[in-house]
This record gives sequence, C-alpha cells and structure tokens, in this order.
Amino acid sequence: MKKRRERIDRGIKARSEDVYALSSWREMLYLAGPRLLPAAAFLLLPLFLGAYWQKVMISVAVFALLAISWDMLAQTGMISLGQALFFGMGAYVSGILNFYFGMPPWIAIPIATVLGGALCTLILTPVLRLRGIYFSMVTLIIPLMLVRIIEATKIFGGTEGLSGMTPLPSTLTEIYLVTGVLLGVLFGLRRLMETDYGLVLKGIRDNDRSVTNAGIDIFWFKTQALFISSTIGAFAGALMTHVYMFVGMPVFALDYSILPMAAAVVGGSGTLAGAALGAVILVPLSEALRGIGGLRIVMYGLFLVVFTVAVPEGLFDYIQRRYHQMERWVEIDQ
Amino acid sequence: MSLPTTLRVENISKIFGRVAAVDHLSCEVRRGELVGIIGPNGSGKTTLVNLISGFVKPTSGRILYNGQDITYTAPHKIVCMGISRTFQMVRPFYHLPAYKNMIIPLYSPRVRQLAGGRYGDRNAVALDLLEEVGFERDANVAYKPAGTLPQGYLKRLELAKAIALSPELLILDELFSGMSLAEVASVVPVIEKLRLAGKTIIMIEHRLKELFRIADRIMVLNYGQKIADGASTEVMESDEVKKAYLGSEG
Amino acid sequence: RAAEPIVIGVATSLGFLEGRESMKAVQMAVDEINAAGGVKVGAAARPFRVESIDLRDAAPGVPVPEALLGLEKIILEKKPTALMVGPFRSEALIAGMDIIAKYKVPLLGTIAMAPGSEAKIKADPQKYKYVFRTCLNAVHLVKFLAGTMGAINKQFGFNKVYVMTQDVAWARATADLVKKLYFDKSGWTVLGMESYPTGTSDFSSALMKARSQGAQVIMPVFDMPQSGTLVKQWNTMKVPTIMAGFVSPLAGSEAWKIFDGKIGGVLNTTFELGSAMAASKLPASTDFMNKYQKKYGQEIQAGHGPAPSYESVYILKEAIERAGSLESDAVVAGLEKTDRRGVMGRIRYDDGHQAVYGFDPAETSVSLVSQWTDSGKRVVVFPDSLAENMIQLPAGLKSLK
Amino acid sequence: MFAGTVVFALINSSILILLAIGFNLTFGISGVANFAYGALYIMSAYLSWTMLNLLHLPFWASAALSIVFTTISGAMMYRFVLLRVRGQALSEVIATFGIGLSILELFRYLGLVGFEYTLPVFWNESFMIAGAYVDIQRIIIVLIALVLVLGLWLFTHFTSTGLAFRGIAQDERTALTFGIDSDRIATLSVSFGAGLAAIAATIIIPLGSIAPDEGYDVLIKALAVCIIGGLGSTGGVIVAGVIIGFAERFTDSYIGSHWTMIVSLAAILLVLAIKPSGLFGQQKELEERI
Amino acid sequence: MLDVNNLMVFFENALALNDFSMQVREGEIIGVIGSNSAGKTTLMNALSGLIIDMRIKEKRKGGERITVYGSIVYEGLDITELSPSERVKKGIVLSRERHPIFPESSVTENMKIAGYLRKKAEVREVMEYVFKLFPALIQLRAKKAGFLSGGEQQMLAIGMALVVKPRLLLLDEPLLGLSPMMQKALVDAIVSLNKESGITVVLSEQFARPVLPIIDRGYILENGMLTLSGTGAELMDNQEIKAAYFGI
Ligand SMILES: Nc1ncnc2c1ncn2[C@@H]1O[C@H](COP(=O)(O)OP(=O)(O)OP(=O)(O)O)[C@@H](O)[C@H]1O
Ligand SMILES: Nc1ncnc2c1ncn2[C@@H]1O[C@H](COP(=O)(O)OP(=O)(O)OP(=O)(O)O)[C@@H](O)[C@H]1O
Ligand SMILES: [Mg+2]
Ligand SMILES: [Mg+2]
Repeated sequence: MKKRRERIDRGIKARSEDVYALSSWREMLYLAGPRLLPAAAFLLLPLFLGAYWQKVMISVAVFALLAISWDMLAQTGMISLGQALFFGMGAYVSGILNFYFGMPPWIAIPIATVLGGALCTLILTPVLRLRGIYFSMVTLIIPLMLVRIIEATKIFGGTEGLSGMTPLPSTLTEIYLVTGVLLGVLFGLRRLMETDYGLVLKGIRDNDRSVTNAGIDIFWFKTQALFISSTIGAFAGALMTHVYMFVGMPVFALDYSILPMAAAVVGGSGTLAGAALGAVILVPLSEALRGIGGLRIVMYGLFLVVFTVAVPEGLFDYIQRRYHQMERWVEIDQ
Repeated sequence: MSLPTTLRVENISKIFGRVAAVDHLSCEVRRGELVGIIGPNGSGKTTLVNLISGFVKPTSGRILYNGQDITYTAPHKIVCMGISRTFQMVRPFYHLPAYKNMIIPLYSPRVRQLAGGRYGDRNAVALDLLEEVGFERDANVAYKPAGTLPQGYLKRLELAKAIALSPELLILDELFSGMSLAEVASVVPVIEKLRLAGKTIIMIEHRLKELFRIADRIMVLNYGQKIADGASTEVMESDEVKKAYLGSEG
Repeated sequence: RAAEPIVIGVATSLGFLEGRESMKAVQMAVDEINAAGGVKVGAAARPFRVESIDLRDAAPGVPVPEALLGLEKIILEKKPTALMVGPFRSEALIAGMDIIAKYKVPLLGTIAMAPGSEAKIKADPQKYKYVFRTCLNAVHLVKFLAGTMGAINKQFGFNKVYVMTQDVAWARATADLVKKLYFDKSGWTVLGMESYPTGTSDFSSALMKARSQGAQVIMPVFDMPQSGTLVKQWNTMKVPTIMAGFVSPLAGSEAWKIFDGKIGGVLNTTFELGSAMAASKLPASTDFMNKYQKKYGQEIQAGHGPAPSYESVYILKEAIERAGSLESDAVVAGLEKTDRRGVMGRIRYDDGHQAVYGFDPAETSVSLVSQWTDSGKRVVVFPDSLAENMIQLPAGLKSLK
Repeated sequence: MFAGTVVFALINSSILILLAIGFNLTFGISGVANFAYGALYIMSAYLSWTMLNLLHLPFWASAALSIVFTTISGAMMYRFVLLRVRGQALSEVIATFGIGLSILELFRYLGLVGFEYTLPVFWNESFMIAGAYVDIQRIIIVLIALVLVLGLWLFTHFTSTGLAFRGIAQDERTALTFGIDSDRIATLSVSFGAGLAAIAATIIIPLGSIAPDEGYDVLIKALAVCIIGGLGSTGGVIVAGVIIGFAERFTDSYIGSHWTMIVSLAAILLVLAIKPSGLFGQQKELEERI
Repeated sequence: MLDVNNLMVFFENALALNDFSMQVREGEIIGVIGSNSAGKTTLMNALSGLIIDMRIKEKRKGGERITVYGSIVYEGLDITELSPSERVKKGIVLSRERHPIFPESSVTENMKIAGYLRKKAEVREVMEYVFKLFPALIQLRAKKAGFLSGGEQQMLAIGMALVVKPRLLLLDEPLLGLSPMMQKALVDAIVSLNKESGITVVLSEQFARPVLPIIDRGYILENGMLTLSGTGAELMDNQEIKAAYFGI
C-alpha cells in the first residue's frame, strides 16, 4: 500500500488572517492563546520571582529586545553582527545625560532611545549599500572601534566608565517598564511587518533590485528599518545603564552582538516572536548554568549547537507548525 | 506620423572592461509605438534596457524621456517617472507568495500618487492583475511562494509587476522565451490592451514570429550598434541582419 | 547539632590564575579556622563555609553587567556574611560597589588595583563603607616601583627609562604616578610611555623605539598573560636594557622553566609578600607558602591575590569576633579596627579602606621586588628590610658608575 | 626605525595571512561557515602541547599528530553538526560558534591559561635586519605564509578538488549536476581549513602563549582579512593581510599603540567603503548584473 | 536504456508529476513537451536525482515536503533513490533550466569545474568543441560567467553539460534565450552529438517547433500527466497538439 504524509492546515488561521469576526470561543482561544499566554506570563511572573530571578527577567527582556531588533534588521536583509553598537549607544547616551547633566532616568531613557537610535543610523547610513557579510563585517567592527576610541581618548570615563547612575525606583518598576516595552515592540513590530510597509522591507532582503525596479528607494527604506531597529536596541541599553547604575566600554562587548543573534536563530529568525522566544530560553538557561561554575559557558555553547541542529528551522517555526498543522498518512490512489 | 517622442537615446555607449556592450547607439521611440528589438546573443539589448532604466550608467551619451534628461537619474526615480521594465532573468521575491510580490510595486510612490492617496485593497488589485496575465485565481498558484513557481509563471509575474506600476513606457526583456504558444497567446491581449491605452512598449525577443505579429517597428542590434531599423518585413530583407542574426539560410 | 556556618562568598574570575589561587588560599584559611574551632560570634562558635561564583570579568568581551549579575546572584542566593577576593577588573569593582552598597555586604577585595574605588569610598564613606581592599593598590605599587628605580639609579647611574603598560585603569594610573612622583622629580628622562590594549601580543615597535632612543631601563606594568611575550621579545630582540617592573607571568617559581631560562636579569614585583614569593626575613610568609604547597601539592604561582585573600579570612574572623555579631554595619566597624600581623606584615586599613603598604613589615604590609638570576633563582632585592642581595646587571650592560 | 618597522610590519602581515588562510579556504572559497576556526587553532596548539609535555613525544611528531587530529576533527564537525544545518547560513554560524565557544571555554575551565602553555620555537636564533634583531621563527612564518598562499592559489585554480570547492560556494545545486558530491567537498573544505589552522598555530604560537582568548581574536582577524580581501579570492588575503599588517605596525610605531586597532579597523572600513565587496571580490557587481 | 515507471512527485500536497512512464532507448532523442507548469522541470530533476537531494535538504530543515514514488531504471539498475553525483558517474547529466553556471568563475573555469569527474585532457578537448559550437564564447573565455548575457550563459551551460561527457544528456529548455541562429546551431549540434558520439538525449521544451524535426519520439505533458506520446510525425498529426505546441 502506498502512503505518504500529508499536511493539513487547521484552517482557522487561514480564515482569520484577514477576517476579524470570530465565531466561537474555541476559535478565539485558539487564536488568542499563543498571544495572551506569554503576555500574561510576562506580566504576572515578576510577582512570584525572587529578587535575583527578577534581575534575570530584566536581562531576558533586554536580550529579547536586542534579538527582536536584530531580527527586524535581518528581515530587511541586513545581518548585523553588532547589536552591541545599538545597545552601547543607548547606554552611553543615557549615562551621559544622567551623569553630566543630571537628567532623571524618566527623561534620559526616552531621549537616549531616540538619540541613540538616530546616532546609530547616522553611523551606518554610509555603509547601507554594503550587502550580506560585508555589511555584517562593518557592524562587527564599529563597536570594537568605539571601544578602542573611548579607551584611547579616555572620554566618558575611559576604561573605568561612568558609575553611580540614578537607579529606577524599584526592581518591579524596571521589570514592568522593560517587559511593557518588550510586549509593545513585539506585537507592534509583528503587526508592522505584516503590513505592506513590512512587505517592502522583506522584499529588500529577497531582491533589492526588484524593489528598486518597483520605484521604491531602497536606501530610504533601509534607513528607516535601521532606525527602528537601533531605537529598540538603544532603549535596551539605556535601561541597562540605570539598572546597573553603570556605563562603560563593556556595553559594546561582543556578547551583546552574539547572544541576540543566537537567540533569534535558536528561536527562529524572521518571526520576531522567535527571537523573543530564543532569548526567553537562552538567558535563563545561561543563568541556571551558573550553578555548575566554570563549565557554564561550555554547556551553553553545546546547548546552542544542540538547539540549532535539532530544530534547524527555529523553535518558534516548529511550534507554530505543530500548532497550526496536522500531519497524517494518506493512501495514494492511482 | 508626428506623434511626440517618448524616448530618445543619443549616441550612448557602455563599455565593460574593454568591450563596448553598447556602442554609440542612437534611437527614438514615439508615443504609442510598439518597438521590437532583436539581435544576436550578447549584442547589448539587455544592456540598453539597463541604461534606459538607470540600473547601469553609460560611459557616454545621454537619454531623454519626454524631453527630460534621465541619464543619471536613480533607477527608482526613473520608475516613478513612468518607465518600467521586466527582467530577462526573472527576479521575483522568492520567499513571498506570488500575490504578495505584487504588493511591492503597488506600494511605490508612483502608484500612490496616481491613485491620489486612495488605493483600496492592494491584495485585491494584486490578484486582479495576476489573473489578467494568466494566473488562474482558484488554482492557488497565486498563493504559493514565488520560489516554487515554474519559469513560465515567473515570467508572467514579472509582467504583472511591471504593469502594476501603470507605466507610460513599458520595456519587456524576452518576455516570451520560456512560454508555450498558448501562453504567448494568452499574454498578447494584455499587451494589446496597453497599446490601446496609448502606452509605449519596447519588446526584446528572440521569438520573431510572435513579435512580428504585434510590433510596429523592429530594431536590430549587433555588437552594440544598430544595424537595421524599420518594419519587420523590411528589416528581415537586410543581408546584414540575415548574416548576423538569422544564420545563413535566413 | 553543628552550628550554622557563616558563609563567605568568593566572587571573582575563577578561570584566571590569580582568581583560582586566591580561592584556594581562602579555602585554606577557612579550613584552618574551622579546624581550630571556628569563629566566636558572641558566645557561640560557628564555622565558616565558602561559596563561590565565577564572575568571568577578567575575560575580555564579558560585559560588566554580566559580572554584576553574578555578584548579585551570590549575594541574593547564598546570603554571604562577607564577600572575598571580588571582581578582577577594576571597572567591575567600581561598578559593583553600588550593588555592594545596595545590599550592604562587606567585601574584602584582593585583586582589583585601581585607586578609583578608594576615591569613591572617601567621597561617600557612609554609602560605600562596605568595601575594603587588602591587596596592594596602584598608589602603593608606585612606592615600590619608584624605590626600585631609585636603587637602579643609585647603583648604576641609569636615568633613561621607557615605560610600557597594559591599558587598564590601574596599570596606567601606576605608570603616571611613578612618572609624576619619581621620574620627573629625580631627573630621569622618560623616553616613552606606551600603553597596550589588553590582548596585544606584539611589542616590537616599542622595543625598537626603546632601543633606538637609548633606553637603559624598561619599566613594564602588565597583568595579562600575553605580557610574557614582551619579555620573550625583549630577549630575542636583544634590547640592551634592564627590565624592571611588573609582568604577571614572571611571578611564580615556574617562570624560569616556562620561559626557557630567557628571563635572567628581569626585576619583577610581587604585589604582596607571600603571593608566589616569600622572604626569608619574614618567617610567616615562608610558612604560608609551605602550608599552601603541602595542602595543594603545588607552589603558589600568582604574584597577586593569594596572600591577601588568606589574610582577609582571618581579618574577617577577627572583625566578627570584635563585633560579636554578623550584622554588616557592626562587622564593618570591626573591620575598620583591623590591626593584624600576618603573612604580608602588619595589616591596617586607611580611611579609604585600603590596606597600608610600606617598606617595613613591622609597620605595614609589604610588597617585594625580586630579580631572576641567571641560574633561575629569584632573589629579593627590594625593599632593604627584606633584601637578600644587590641588583645585578644583565650580561652585556655596563654600569655608568 | 623606519626600516625596522617595515620588517616587523611584513612579519605581522604574514602572521595575519597565515591566520586567515584556513578560514579563507573554508569560508571564503567554499562558502562553508566555520566559526569554530579560532577554537580549532587553539585546540591544535593544546594538543601539541599535551603530546609534547605530557606524553613526551618529540616536537615534530606532536605537531604532525596534532595537525592530523585537528584536520580530522574538522571533518567530524562537518559530519555531525554542519551537515544538519547546511544551507542555512546563520544556523551554520551559530552552531559552529557554539562549538568554538565550548572548546575555548573548556580549556579555560581546565585552567589551561598561563604562559607555561606555549610551544617551542623551531630554531632559537636571532639576527640583525634593518637595525633590529629578528628571530628566525618570524622569518619562517613569512616563508611558510608565502608558500601556503601560493599553494592555496594553485590548489583552488588548478586541481579539480580545488575547483569543486569554488563550485559549491557559488551554486551548490549546479555543482551537484556535475557529479560534485557537495557534502564530501564541504567536509574536505572544513577539514583542510582546520588543518591550516593547526599549521598556523604550530608556527605562530611559539612567539607567544596558548590562551583561550586568543581563539576569539584569531577568528575575528581571519574574518576581517578574508572579507576585506574579498570572498573567494586568495590574492585578496595577501593584500588585505598587508594592509592591516602595515596599518597596525606603523600606527604602533608612529602614532601610539592605542590607535593600532582603531587605525586598522578604520582601514577595513575604508576598504569596504571604496570596494563594497572587498578588494578582489565581485559579489556586488555580480549581484547587480541584471 | 532508461525506464521510468509510474513516477509520481508530490510537493507538499501538490502533485507535480502524476503517474508518468516513459522509455528511452539508447541513441534516441526524446522530446518532453508541455506548457507552463506541466512538470517538465520536475521530471528532469527526478531523472537527474536533484529531487532526491532537494528532499534530503528539506528533511534536514525539519519538513518532509517532497514525496517520490515509482521507479527509474537505468540500464537495468534501479536508480530512483540514487544521489545526483552517483548518477553523473553513471553518465546521466542534466543541464538545468536557467542560470546553471558559476557566476564568480570565468568561462573556462566554469567548464573546468564541470569537468570535475573527467581528466584534464578530456576537458580541454571538449572545451575546444564547445568553443567551435558557440564561437561567441571564445572572446568571453576569461570573463566571469555572471557577467555574460542571458543567451551566452545558456550556451555556457550547455557546454558545461557536454564537458561531463554524458551518455544520457538531459536538457531542460536548452533553446531558451538563444537567438535563432544559435538555436539552429545547437539543434544541429544535438543531432551530431547523438549520431557521432552516440549520446542519448532527453530534452524538454515548451515551444517545440525548433526541435521537432530532430526528435525520435515525444511525450506531451500537461499538468503533470502524460497526455500523448509517439514519434514526431505522430504527434504532429494531432491537430490540437500541433496548434498548441508546434505553431505550424
Ligand atoms: N556588468 C557587466 N560586466 C561585464 N560585461 C557585461 C556586463 N553586462 C553585460 N556585459 C557584456 O555585454 C554584452 C552584452 O550583454 P547583453 O546582456 O546586453 O546582451 P543581450 O543582447 O541582452 O544578449 P541576450 O540575447 O543573450 O540576452 C555581453 O557580451 C555581456 O557579456
Ligand atoms: N520546489 C517546489 N515546491 C513546491 N512546488 C513546486 C516546486 N517545484 C515545482 N513545483 C510545482 O510543480 C509543478 C510543476 O512545475 P515544473 O517546474 O516542473 O513545471 P515546468 O513544466 O518546468 O514549467 P515551466 O516550463 O514553466 O518551467 C508546478 O505546479 C510547480 O508549482
Ligand atoms: Mg538579454
Ligand atoms: Mg521548467
């Protein structure tokens, strides 16, 4: 008997993407569940966590933001190896505003978000015409260079950095601020990437010549994407400055570039939610591994390998596929 | 005829390395004309299209569109001025479904301007256009990722993308190659319709029979130079054309 | 029922030699104290227990917040009475002070060197009083380097120096201070001050410069592992100078073997007496080295960290006993009263909570400068109170006297 | 001083070239990402060290064995990890980077940090060139770098395996239609690259010591040289190596060691700004060809 | 020589090739003719094994999208599950539709890469033949293949397939983008290769007029199904077919 595996969409998804009217509770739950559940988790969890894991949650959210910002850029065809640039820029701007001008965090963070994003965009616009790995190389280099420049010129505290920043009132404020922004950015950007505007951005990745041939200025759109992405990264950095009351050269560290990318790849790039999911898995994993001491990073590296090899399409895609599709064996009639 | 000139190419050259792909070429296209360009492989036809659409900048010479110099204008601006072209080697957005491929041209400033700020449901427009060029609406080709479509569909997708921009001047680079007769027959009405609407069309083809049936005028290129220009029958009589293009027995 | 132990948290870069051996020294002190009955808190005697976490902050590319998260983790989860050793990099310590202040856990730092942390304590003593430093700091190191330079000048008449430092806060601060406080005042010519980013592994340019400008002395200040390359290059490039300063890989007894005997004549600073090197004139230090070797089967190789880490445990014990409680403000008050004679000489903290270092072990803690002989031995040459011999000129160099 | 700087700049360039050459073979020429490259470099050095110091094998034998072993582990890495994620560039990068991370951090965990971990020089002599003493080891580095680059160029242009390397990078499916077993070729490419890393380590490490941190540096340097040379180009590696190598030494000598990295990074940015697909790469022009 | 029995290819749930059978005898020229999306490329990929490779790759990515049923027997050996490179070793060579070149290598290097399995001297020999067949390529031999024009790339692609010295040559839309003169030259070349070197040829076309005179037998595909097969003359007798595919 000849058989083959058939895959069937659960159907509701296809229907509901455009049509908003939903008929039954079950369908509504089916659709809203995957969205509400993580949101609820993010909002309720902090109340039950110990002080330390609350800090970890901030880290999770920060890396999730960086990963989303990475993924958003990647969807526009710009693979960045330097999220640290965005992060560091936001961190420094906020740190400087607070340290030298005494601005309270509530003012410094928003300014740093926008200003940091703008600065990063400005720095990177000259290289927007670079493609693929060449663009990646430049993004990798710029944060390294900024570190050395700060080191050489000793500006903004030089190697020691600036410390004693004003903290936010409480850990819970920090958490709700960052998770609020995270959820907003996640759902907002997911929506944005589904619009026609987002489609143009995705088109640039696929085939930028064709986008040009459609009468669209790819540089302008790339600049916009860059600005959106770097703003998100800058926010994460600005927030971290106030959480740790410190800003210094290490904000440009390679970790901030690599971890977001790893998170996005593990979670599944191209979906934004996957990037966030990756961060939600990797960061606590790395913290949990602290328990085993020096072997921690070793295990962490191995986990990265296992994740990417076991689920090459990315966890989010995998889960989504499982959630929305059924597989069954069917007979082939001849 | 004294129709106004839509496109005027003046003494244009493009040199790659040491070889001139287009060599001091001049030509004119009038409004509403359908001009066919033929020529042996590597004679510079695609390069000429690239020059007109601004993707390649010439070594010398200039290009006028409706009297305006567009030689060094950025390609996306040229598109917005009303020149759109298809690619000989198809360039779809491989990861997007076919109908989403159409959204991107529909998003261009040109379309938005023409529609006066109201452009309705782009998805619907996209599907209509695809249907027009022969994507059957129910067989869900239009919803498949472009990367999995066969060549023939991709060719027609290219055409649909170009038409979506409602161009004044449409340049089709080897549209018919890779299509069967039946498909050509299904696409020709689309082109005819554009002509009736007064659009100017340039077609590059190796499928002469089909081309001659619809072209007003044929230009023949060889080694980047124009070696003949005129009605199809006239052009085919030329010895030079026979030798360079059709092979010995014509 | 055993009394509930008092937790000591060791938070540092355990992957690095200094961190690792400091951790072992802490463990050794704890074992000794527990064996001797533990710590008397009021009436009860309680043992110490060590908990540790690897901050990884010494590894380049590890962001400070990551290290700080580790610091917070051990504070929040292990609830230590005090922290030992502390962040490796000065910037991590300085940034970490805010967290220490937030949770009010005393920290007895024994690795980070920059004077910045004391400045911070002095600026806001109420807030940052929990931070102490038992190891040498850059300011005190200057005294020893200047002293060595003085001795070289007196003995051989040399006065042209080329300074090479690692580009980290403490090393640069040290070099600048030696220049300001000694070279500039004593008629030396400083031919160049070069600072190298951590990780550099080619020093040929500076060595060529030193050679062509006629330097007589090269003063290196480095604590990264790659700095051994400097000495290797100095040797193969045959730069006719005396090398005197601080190069961390040269501290231990095994350096001779590691460098194939190519380090004869180099003068190196051991930051704290007892770390990697003892002085026969202070038996406590020799005892400590011997006990360590017996316990771990290997001699201490890190010239920075182990001795003060060992001492810090005792200091903490005494402070707790003095305070009679584990309450942090009381312990801090107890720590401030520290006056202990031990492995490194006499230990007292100044108003910046820095252990005071000087040339006389009866009065202060001491560092020492030793020279590698051509037969692979280390001989103490400075300070005079501990010196075993005079400085010897490397072969081929001529004294100007 | 100037002449001396030139000499050391040449040596520095050769070191960079030597570091990059294996990575260039794997990533630049055959398009297979191996971001565990730096880790393999360090690993081979530790292997040599272990055989030399713990098993007391002669130096040449330990070096040869470690080169062989590293080559094999490159192949294994392809078979067991890369193969599963082949075709997804980012997953390849992350998976191999994860491997590299594990290897390097394992060494750090095992405490293999410090100056005792080094390899012996081949020939312990130095002599005077252009007013500076230069040791023979450095001269050997220059020579071997030259030989290897030349060899690589010949290999990728004239042997069928070498040409196949370039084939799979450009269009794997087309390569398949010509009987090129892309998995086999990619395995070879990763393992040859690893072998070259091991050779580089054997010659370069004696100048310094084996440190896990070095692994990350090697990766970044190799990546930089390979990319600004232009992917797919062997000649590009030389020119890129020379540009960065000279930029580094000259800034070090005449501006200050602080600016070394800034200037060399700026040089990279400059090259990419002028030639968007590297010095000898033609990716951009090809992509824009329509 | 080649027996295709009840071949079925599914992409996900879509049937691209439905119960297709065909026989190829040694020394024949076979035409597979069908319009858009008929399944010609799918058939060619199945014969050359690319489908098998695609299936493996899909599977690695976590989806089992491609299903192949039926059997392909080549000289008595079932090769249905054989990898492409194994098939090339047995002499089955495919020239893929569109762009089957290495854009970053020069024209000569392209052919050298294609000659991976062949001796250097053989490659050189065939290369000379290809240059004679397509004189346009001679000038371009040092040029990066990606810069060639569409037709020039097509010539190169055919040349590359010849370099492998196939016994069974599969050509997917070989005439695409060639000028009439080149089309003629190529058709003549196919005949001479077939006659003189004894290469068996299976070619696919949408627009069959130029190849009609040379094919021994033809198979007409429509929507993945075989609708008609027979000798060239037989096919032309069918009025409908004639109008749709041959344009006569
Ligand atoms: N970017 C480029 N760099 C170098 N040479 C090029 C480039 N673009 C085109 N050429 C060369 O210019 C010549 C003309 O190419 P073009 O693509 O215009 O030919 P064509 O007339 O369209 O041919 P076909 O009918 O085969 O499509 C060819 O020989 C080609 O190799
Ligand atoms: N990778 C793929 N994934 C999904 N469907 C595919 C894939 N490749 C081909 N198909 C489907 O298989 C069918 C046959 O396609 P095929 O490419 O074989 O047609 P064709 O006859 O070569 O057409 P053309 O002449 O236009 O190239 C089409 O419906 C196509 O959508
Ligand atoms: Mg063309
Ligand atoms: Mg096809």
